[in-house]
Amino acid sequence: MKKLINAIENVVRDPLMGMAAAHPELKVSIDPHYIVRADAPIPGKVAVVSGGGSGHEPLHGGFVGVGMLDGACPGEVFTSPTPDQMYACGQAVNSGAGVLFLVKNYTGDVLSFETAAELLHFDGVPVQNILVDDDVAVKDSLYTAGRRGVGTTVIMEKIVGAAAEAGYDLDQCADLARKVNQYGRSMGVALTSCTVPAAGKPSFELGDDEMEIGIGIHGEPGQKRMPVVSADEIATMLANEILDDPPYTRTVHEWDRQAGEWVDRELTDAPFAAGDDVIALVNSMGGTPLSELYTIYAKLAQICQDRQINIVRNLVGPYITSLEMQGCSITLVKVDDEMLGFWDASVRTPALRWGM
Amino acid sequence: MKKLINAIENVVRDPLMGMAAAHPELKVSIDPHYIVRADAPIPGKVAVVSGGGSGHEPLHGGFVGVGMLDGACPGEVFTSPTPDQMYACGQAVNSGAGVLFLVKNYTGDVLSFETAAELLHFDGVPVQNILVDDDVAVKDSLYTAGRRGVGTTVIMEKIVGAAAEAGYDLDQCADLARKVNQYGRSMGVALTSCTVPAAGKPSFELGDDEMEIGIGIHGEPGQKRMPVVSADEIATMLANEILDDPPYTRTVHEWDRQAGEWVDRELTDAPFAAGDDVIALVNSMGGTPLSELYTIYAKLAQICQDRQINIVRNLVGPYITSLEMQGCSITLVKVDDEMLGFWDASVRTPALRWGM
Amino acid sequence: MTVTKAQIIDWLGKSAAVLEENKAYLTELDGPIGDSDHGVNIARGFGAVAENLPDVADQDIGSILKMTAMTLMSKVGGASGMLYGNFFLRAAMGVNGKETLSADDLNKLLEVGVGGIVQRGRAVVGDKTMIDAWTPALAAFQSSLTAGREITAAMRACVDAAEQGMKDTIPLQARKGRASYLGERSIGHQDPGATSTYLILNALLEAIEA
Amino acid sequence: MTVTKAQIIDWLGKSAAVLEENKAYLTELDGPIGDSDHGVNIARGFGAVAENLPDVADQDIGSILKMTAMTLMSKVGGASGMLYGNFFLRAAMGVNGKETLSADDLNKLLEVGVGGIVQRGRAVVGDKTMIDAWTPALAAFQSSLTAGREITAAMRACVDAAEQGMKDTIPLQARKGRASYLGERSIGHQDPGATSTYLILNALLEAIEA
Ligand SMILES: Nc1ncnc2c1ncn2[C@@H]1O[C@H](COP(=O)(O)OP(=O)(O)O)[C@@H](O)[C@H]1O
Ligand SMILES: Nc1ncnc2c1ncn2[C@@H]1O[C@H](COP(=O)(O)OP(=O)(O)O)[C@@H](O)[C@H]1O
Ligand SMILES: [Mg+2]
Ligand SMILES: [Mg+2]
Ligand SMILES: [Mg+2]
Ligand SMILES: [Mg+2]
Repeated sequence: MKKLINAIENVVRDPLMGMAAAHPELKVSIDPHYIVRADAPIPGKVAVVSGGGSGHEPLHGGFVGVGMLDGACPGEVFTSPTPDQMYACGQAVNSGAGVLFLVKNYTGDVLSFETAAELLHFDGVPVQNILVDDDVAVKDSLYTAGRRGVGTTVIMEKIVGAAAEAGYDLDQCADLARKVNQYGRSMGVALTSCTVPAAGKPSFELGDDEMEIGIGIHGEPGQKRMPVVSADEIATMLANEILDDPPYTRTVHEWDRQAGEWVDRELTDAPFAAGDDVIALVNSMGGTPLSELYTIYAKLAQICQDRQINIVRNLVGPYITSLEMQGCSITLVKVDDEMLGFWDASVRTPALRWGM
Repeated sequence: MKKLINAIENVVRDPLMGMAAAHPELKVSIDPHYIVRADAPIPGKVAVVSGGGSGHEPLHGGFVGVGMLDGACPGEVFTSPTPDQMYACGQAVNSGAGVLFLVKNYTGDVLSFETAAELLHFDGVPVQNILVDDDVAVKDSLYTAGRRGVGTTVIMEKIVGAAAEAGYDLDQCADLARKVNQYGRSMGVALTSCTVPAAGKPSFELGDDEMEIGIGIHGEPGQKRMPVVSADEIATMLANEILDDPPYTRTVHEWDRQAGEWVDRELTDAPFAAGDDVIALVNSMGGTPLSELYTIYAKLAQICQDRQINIVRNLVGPYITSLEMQGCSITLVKVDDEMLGFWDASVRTPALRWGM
Repeated sequence: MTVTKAQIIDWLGKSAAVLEENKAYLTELDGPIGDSDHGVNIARGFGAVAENLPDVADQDIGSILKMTAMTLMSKVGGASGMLYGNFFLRAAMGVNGKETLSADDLNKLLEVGVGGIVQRGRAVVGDKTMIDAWTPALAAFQSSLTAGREITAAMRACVDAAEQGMKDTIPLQARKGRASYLGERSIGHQDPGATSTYLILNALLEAIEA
Repeated sequence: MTVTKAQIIDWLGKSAAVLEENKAYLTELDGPIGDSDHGVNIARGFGAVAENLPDVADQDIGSILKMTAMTLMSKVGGASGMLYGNFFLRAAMGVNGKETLSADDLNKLLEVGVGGIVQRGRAVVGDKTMIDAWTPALAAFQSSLTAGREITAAMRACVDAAEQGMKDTIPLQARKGRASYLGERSIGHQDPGATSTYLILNALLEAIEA
């Protein structure tokens, strides 16, 4: 294992110190770990907060800033953050307009954010948790923990962050976030494993000419293993899985602020259809160079064109990664005018910036 | 070798197709390979053009756009582009105000850009070549091909691109570019090798606990090999090499437009001094995750503070890479008000964007 | 026979020790069907618990367990951190204010604790999670008591059932947690959480027997 | 004796073939002291030259060499592409309009060609570049002619000197090109560009002897 790190116990802290030094517009808390906008809480504005295991940078800390997240809670590498972080972070950014937690659907994250929501609720903070579960590699929700939250997270943080900036209230932000999730689908592939510093060796072994299709973002094994094929074939496999994905139904737990309890809510995502406008994200798992992502994008653009799916915006680069893993993921999120307007709105974060 | 590629002979073309699909604001030529702003030539504006071997993405194609480059010429992977590309690209972007070639100091690039400059000159196009040679790993210029052009290239393209956008003429742009180069110093380290697709195997072999200090960006061996040490120690080594670098003198060849011939020019760079304002770039060689770069940045910021070097702007991420190589480089460029103003000016390119 | 506060403290210390010892093993179990962090997570958490123990040693058992819960929740991360955290949080409520535990108190501790895991994690037996160890372990403990056995004997039955439940996860296909994404590929591997559960229950037995 | 246009065409074809054959070898030489692309670069370039040859076969030798130069400049990339490109560009100027080459013509071709490499690359003998093959090769050719030898014999001397010059690069420390960055670590490796130069000159000899 060769990495630019110091002590293994500081692999989360040290980059946070770097973030603090590089970005005076952010405020970094070391105990517990969280990153917030230095100007938070912003009076009257809903605070949008996310978090998850570290190792997916720039997600989430790199997306804290004007027009996107108010706060981010990094856990240990590939390990969900803990409720005390989310609670402290939520307290730090709440202006009174409430806190929206955007939660990737991994058991640890879900349970921690649920606990944090309860804690904030008992303090009188209006709070809501919205799940991202967009990974079509997971086929059913009944016999699994449900689809994992992957690339759509980035799109959701941007769109909902802009809406909060524009004055949407907590319920409006939550509704929009739910819509982004229901409009988004992703799938990824790994060419190599990554190495969690504390483990010291690769999370899984792949043969010299093998790849893992349907990989998650924590080095957890994917859907199937097969020989490496061409970029065009890989792009086609991922794009077709996403575009041909049938309606997906699952039960999510959302917080009922009035009753102070969790309620089950059944949600079904409609498949993509010809004529849809989409935002396309071609994302690096960390170790794959940009040139290879553009190779994938070239094929994706062609497939979408053939199927009359209109890519109206795109993002190509490392946005939700798995340490130094080689591989990529494709995310397509259907957009309407409301979503597109918020996508185009100004944003200024370490990892995503335009208009300002 | 596992990569997201199709045929090896298309590893430069395929990503260009993706760039074309993803960025309608750019115009991509496939034969010969070059990328230009779709709105070029821009009347009255000096055209800033760079180029070099592919495999360093986003450099240079990702920096084409408003406020930065007018054109970029990608060669084969790690192989300089050819004069016919530069000639065609220069023709495509020249508005009459002339073409400025920003050239990384590698023999192939230098010779090709010199030939291209001659060709354009004979066509009546005002042209100038400015060298980037900022890699302090190379100690002398007398017994080597001189310092290689590395991280300062990114800073130069941004600053000179903004100046050209603001109406600087060809000589003013050239003077500014020369100043950026003389104010910039870089050094890098590799933890792993990368694999050039056509070669099919790693460019060099590094032991499981070895790193190569002073690596170039083409997988060419560096200054010395040593056991991997901590991020703090690596940051300290690189930062000290840069900050303690003595005055550096070399002879560059610049084009005399009146005489129509190359003239020798001796340039000496002054070392950094306490009180200097600098832009700091902590750059990934491609396969190193952002968290590790911020770990390096944390230490760099502390060293600079201790030495009264003021980091007034920073850039942390993969900007000038070596395919999937793991490692990083540090670049420090001293800035004055003129340079800082152009750094802060709006820019809109695939890989660097703010203010618009 | 009762369980003393010293034994509870001993239990938590022994858990920390045995989880540290088995850190690599548990992390390895989490490789093929997880993300290779269970041992690291849980050893970090119980290590912190052990460090905090002296500060609460003179408080009641409920407070000690609450400290354990809060420490696990803030130090472990991951699914198991929340679930073990919830176990100890509920358990603490179940034995609030006590300085020693009767058989019934220990039963309550385990029962409400396991209830906490189920309430948060919503797993059932057969899902290939720690619940496959907890549920039969609790049942064995309870039927032992019902059959008139002593705490120590009941705990021995409890640990045996936990061990069996742990082993029984091997042929199962996971339906909860990260392992569930593997579908059939999760078959043939022992669940790391069920394994740490067995180790923690065994530490309790050893503390009681000591 | 003269060198015919057919022999010149044969030279370029043979060069393409031998460089393709030695592609991996040349690329490997470029590993320890370069960037592992010399064989790939030069084989790509001469391959393109060979493809273009039929189109210019009925033109004069100068035009054929000019096509070679332009093709190498636009297909090879890297230092060697520009240097070999310059060799053939100058060489083309030196024998402009010719349909056959006398000994003096061939001498001119080589002399102005090598001058082109030096003018662009500014290397001197001892810098561990292709110039370490070209310069002694040219000198051997010229002194052979001066001594009254035939073209074929002079070319043999030329190739022998190129081979010796190529081998002599091994103990040198590079002072030009990518290898120079290695300082003392460049010692002990044969220069790839000097090696391809030897192969190209040997192809010329074979074409003349054929
Ligand atoms: N919903 C659940 N209910 C009960 N236990 C669960 C549940 N999900 C996961 N687990 C347990 O958690 C263990 C994994 O813990 P750990 O590796 O620390 O967390 P993570 O999966 O977040 O990396 C599994 O082996 C399983 O026993
Ligand atoms: N300045 C120079 N003058 C003459 N030959 C040179 C010079 N620089 C490099 N070379 C030759 O070029 C060869 C390398 O060619 P190649 O690998 O194709 O290009 P690059 O170094 O750009 O990758 C070297 O082996 C050397 O013989
Ligand atoms: Mg985990
Ligand atoms: Mg090269
Ligand atoms: Mg785990
Ligand atoms: Mg080379």
